[in-house]
Amino acid sequence: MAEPFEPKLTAFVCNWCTYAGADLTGTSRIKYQANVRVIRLPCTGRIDFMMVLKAFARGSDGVIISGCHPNDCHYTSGNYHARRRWMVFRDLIDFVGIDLARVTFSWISAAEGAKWASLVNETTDRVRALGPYQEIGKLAAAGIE
Amino acid sequence: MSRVGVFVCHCGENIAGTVDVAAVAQAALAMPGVVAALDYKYMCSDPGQTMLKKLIADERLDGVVVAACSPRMHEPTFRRTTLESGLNPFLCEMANLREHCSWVHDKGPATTAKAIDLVRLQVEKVKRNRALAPIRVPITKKALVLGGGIAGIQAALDIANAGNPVLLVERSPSIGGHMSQLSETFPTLDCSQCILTPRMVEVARHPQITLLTYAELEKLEGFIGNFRATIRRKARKIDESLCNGCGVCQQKCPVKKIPDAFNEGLANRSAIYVPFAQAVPNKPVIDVASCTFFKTSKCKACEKLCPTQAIRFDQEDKIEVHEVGALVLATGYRTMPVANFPEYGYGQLTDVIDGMKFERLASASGPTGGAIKRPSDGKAPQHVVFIACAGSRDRAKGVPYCSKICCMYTAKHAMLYRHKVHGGKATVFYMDVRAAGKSYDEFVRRAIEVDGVSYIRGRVSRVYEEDGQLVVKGVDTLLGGEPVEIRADMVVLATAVEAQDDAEKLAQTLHVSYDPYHFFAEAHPKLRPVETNTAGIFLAGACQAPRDIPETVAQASGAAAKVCGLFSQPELTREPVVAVVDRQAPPLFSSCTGCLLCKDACPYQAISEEAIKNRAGEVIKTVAQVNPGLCQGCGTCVALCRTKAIDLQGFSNQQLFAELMCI
Amino acid sequence: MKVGYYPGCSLSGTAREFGESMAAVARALDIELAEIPEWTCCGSSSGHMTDRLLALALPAHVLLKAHDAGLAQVMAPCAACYNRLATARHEIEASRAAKAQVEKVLQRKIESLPRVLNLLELLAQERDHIAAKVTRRFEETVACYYGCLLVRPARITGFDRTEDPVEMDKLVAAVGGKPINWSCKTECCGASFSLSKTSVVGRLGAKILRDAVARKAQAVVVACPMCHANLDLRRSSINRRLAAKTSIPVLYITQVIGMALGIPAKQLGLARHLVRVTLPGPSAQTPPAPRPAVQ
Amino acid sequence: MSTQHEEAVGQSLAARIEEEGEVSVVDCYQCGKCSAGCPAAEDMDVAPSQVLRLLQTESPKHDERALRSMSIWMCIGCETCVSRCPQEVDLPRVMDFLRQESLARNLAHQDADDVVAFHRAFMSSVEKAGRLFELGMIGDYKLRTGHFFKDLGLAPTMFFKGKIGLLPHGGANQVEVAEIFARARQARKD
Repeated sequence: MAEPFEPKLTAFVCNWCTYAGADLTGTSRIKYQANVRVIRLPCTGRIDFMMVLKAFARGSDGVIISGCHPNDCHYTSGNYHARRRWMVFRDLIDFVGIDLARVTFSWISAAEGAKWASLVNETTDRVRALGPYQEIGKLAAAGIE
Repeated sequence: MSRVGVFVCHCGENIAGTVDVAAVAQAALAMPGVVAALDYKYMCSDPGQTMLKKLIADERLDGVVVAACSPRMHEPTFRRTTLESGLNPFLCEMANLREHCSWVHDKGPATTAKAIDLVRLQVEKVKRNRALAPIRVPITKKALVLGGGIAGIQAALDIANAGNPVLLVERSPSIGGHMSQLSETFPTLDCSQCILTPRMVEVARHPQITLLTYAELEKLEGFIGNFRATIRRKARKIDESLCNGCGVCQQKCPVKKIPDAFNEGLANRSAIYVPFAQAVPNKPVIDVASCTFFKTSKCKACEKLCPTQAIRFDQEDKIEVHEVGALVLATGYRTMPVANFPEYGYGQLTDVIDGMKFERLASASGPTGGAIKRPSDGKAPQHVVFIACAGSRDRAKGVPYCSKICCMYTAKHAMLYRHKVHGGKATVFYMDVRAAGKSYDEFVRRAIEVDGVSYIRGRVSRVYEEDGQLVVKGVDTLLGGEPVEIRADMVVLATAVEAQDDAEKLAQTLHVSYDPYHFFAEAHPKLRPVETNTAGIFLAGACQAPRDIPETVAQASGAAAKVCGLFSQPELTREPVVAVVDRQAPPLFSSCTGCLLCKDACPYQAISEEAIKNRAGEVIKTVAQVNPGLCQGCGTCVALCRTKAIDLQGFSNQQLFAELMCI
Repeated sequence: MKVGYYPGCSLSGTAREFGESMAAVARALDIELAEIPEWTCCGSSSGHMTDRLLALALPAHVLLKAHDAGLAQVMAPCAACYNRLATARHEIEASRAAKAQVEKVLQRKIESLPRVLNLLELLAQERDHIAAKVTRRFEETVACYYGCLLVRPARITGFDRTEDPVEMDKLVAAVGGKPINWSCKTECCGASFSLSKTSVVGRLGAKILRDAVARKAQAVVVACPMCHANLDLRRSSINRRLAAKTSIPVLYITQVIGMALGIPAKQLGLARHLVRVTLPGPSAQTPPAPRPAVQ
Repeated sequence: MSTQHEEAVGQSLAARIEEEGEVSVVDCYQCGKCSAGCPAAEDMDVAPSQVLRLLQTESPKHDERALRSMSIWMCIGCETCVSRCPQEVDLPRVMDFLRQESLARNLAHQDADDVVAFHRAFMSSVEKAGRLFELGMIGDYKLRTGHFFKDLGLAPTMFFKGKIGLLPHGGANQVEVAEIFARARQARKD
């Protein structure tokens, strides 16, 4: 019996905007797919992108990174650091053979509950279409693990 | 081997309704390091917390995971309980089974599975938590209130009356805000200025209140209890200490044809002016843009005639820095410009006005002395049409939300018009009458039953001019959508309430969150309505959402109470979520290589160099050092650090990677 | 300057003078109107009122012919044609389903469709050029009437201000005219009801002309054959509903510009109107009198 | 009639408009702004906003009332309603749908004969000639409606003003157009 593939998503979100936004999704009872596991951080600036690779290494099929909109960072500039590092990091994950479509980088404010739901749904559907992520071997080659 | 206890909350049906809580507790027991797990109806209830304490003691737990609602909701609660049971509060973590799981997914195995995962993540994290001591910081017991409308006035007075110094900052030349422009107030029809003016005077007189009008906040640094506010005091071009408000300058100023903002352009003012008679402070300002002297460097009439030589043409803006412990945002609202309504012919049609203009027409202190005269020819309009929901509940061209106050003020306007123009006809086009409030609906009924205002349910499609009259093309949806065409002398639009133009910019300066319409966001929609997500910054009035006067005043007092509560503590304890630099025994001393990338990345200048010296006092090594008083715990430095020598307490690499390992 | 040209059916019939003046003015401004080879009908109102599929397919067919002829943009002087072409283009680009259906009916793939311009958009680009070429100022007080299909719905036309457009007023002003500020710029004239519900056309037309006359306009200026037909051809049914009958002429914007550029009335088809074109100002004696030829 | 309608039985018009027309009538909150601004409202038996209301109930009875209404034929398609609608409900699109459905189910209001005749005459003229042949179309219209003498006064003037050509336009590729019509008919069947 072949079970339909259900992707595993890991979300790295900041405590002030996106985590709060996701809370609002709950308070507003907006439904979304249950595939995502949230890692709460103080700020997207805290994201060490090795964590993203680790997430894939540990069997995530997709990753969501989301924090405050530009200028809205609770810590003034954390999200800018995150964005800058993401720009560099994109190329790396591309290099290690992770389809960029598996990673979503987004801004969601504390007031955008509905946006969180649609972000999770879109990413889940996209990754489900891409199928399970299996190229961990390539990661190993890239010296992770 | 750690001894973690897991406590699964049903939250009544909120969690248990969709998640198999028993199964979650079962699964938790099987997780390495978990020695006890239970589920209970309400963990936050008294019995629930007693259970928690008891288990911590009985099982000698060294870690606690409460699987319940969002940590943003109850983390403080459960950490307090943990503390009361003698365990370090920072050994307690929460798994968010409600907002992030039961409320957003349907009942079923997938949802329960997710719940179990969420618990596992926290278990793995908490096993690596360290006992931390909260950071103690002093509080500057002085409040900054931003905005001098009724909200700011109320908040300032309440805080000051509790014995705390207050800095009240207003950007216009006088306090009073929109309320000082209003004629009479619903539902009691008492005169707005009669009830407001005494409060304004009280503010000016209050020994604890420093009033800074014609001033704006430029920058805010620091954190709760320890803010540093940079304020620009715009040059009034007069010496306030000398001016006695005699008003000669206004009378003698040759430039008199400047549209008066206070009167919504229905009257003119001079270039040197006091915005209105009851202004506080009663000191003029020179409007540099229109003053003859600043254009041609001639005139100086005011300077020549000022009995106290208070005029200072060369006065410059002053920048002041103030230390404050808390902020109250009371920056108010604006109404949607009527130019946004081409279908209501604005721009061309001078007799299509908005509610604020009508307030000035109806106000005894207004340009017409309270007589309703239409702008175009000063005649008393014989038929006035009031259009509710102009821009409100209009997601296409306006704002999707309900502006809340329009139904009431429109009823008031129609009523006042009927009182003032005998035999005049008042017609109100409305979609729904929303009059939820103490004796509000009675008020609307009175307008209809006693004052004979005719209410038509339907939206107006167009207002245009024909043969010198305004034609209002409306509809009566209660007559099956029958078109209604009214020839009116004046049309009043109840334009939508919006956030101030610069609300977003201000929010960004203060790092408070705001909604898509730029209203400032409260920390919790129900339970923390006057707090923002940024500790130490509170909200009052229409800068948070459309509000009427009673609500605004109540909210302002609420914010004031929060500030007083904060100031009543001897000192603040802050969460020890701060960065620490690794230190170890010689010869290494620290894994920090002193590249100090972190120093530049830190938004709070909390990182500095530290020279490690030997006994001889020679510098052996330079490493980074964090000032826990300044560090806010964003963790940017940690992510940057190449040697992982700097780490964030509470969100350490160990903890986070542990979470990831069990994904 | 060269632009794809879709005259549409009525410009060689009821609105012949629109076509003639269009051509004359284009010649005077050296705008090359590249007529779409083998162009066919856009379906007009009848198309979208009775058959969704044809309402998309017929305009698409036209646009594809333009595309094949290598035309990047197409100008349709008739407001109705313009609206149909623009709408079809918009819907085909917006909805995959619609695109698929149309491709099935036309039996060909649609990569890209040329951009659709209305007459005013084109002339607006040339305004300064026009002003420079004026030989006899058109010193009339006129009511610029835009009707529905040039401006609505904004999301598709994206042209000018939906409720209070000004492009035509600017053009009239550019040739010396005095456009009045009035209330019926975009009120509907009854459009395709000209034949089938003449009473409606009469009522709506009366409202429009009444306001124009009341505000001392000497002529109504239009950019749409349907508007013209309803206000000119249907004048009798309009006058039946007016207390004071009016003989205010209805001019095409191209005729107004043409007069100002000194193009002979014959070439502008001024004599083809049912309501005789008589204008108090200097620039109009009809029937045609000798005029300096266009250089 | 085409199978599509048998299977459509049971499915409300609202639902089909959502599918085919990509307009959702539930968005309408009945403010009436469309009825207020509609130039044809006073010639309608059911106000535009009421037409939407009928559809919102999703009851076959009300659906039929909408399809039998004269209003859908009095709609000029001037787009005033949608351009002012606070909820951006594309009412003209809904009207197009209702007209086509009304014809397909033979429910068109009898007073709509003229309008229907006009549209049919117009389209068949286009189908034959590739372009509109006005004289032919008018003649056809008169045959369909029997208004032989209406506008007769106008005809000669128009002829002498050169506004009516006696022959269809050349230049169009009639065959292609005829094929398009045929395939569209086919597409509607399956």
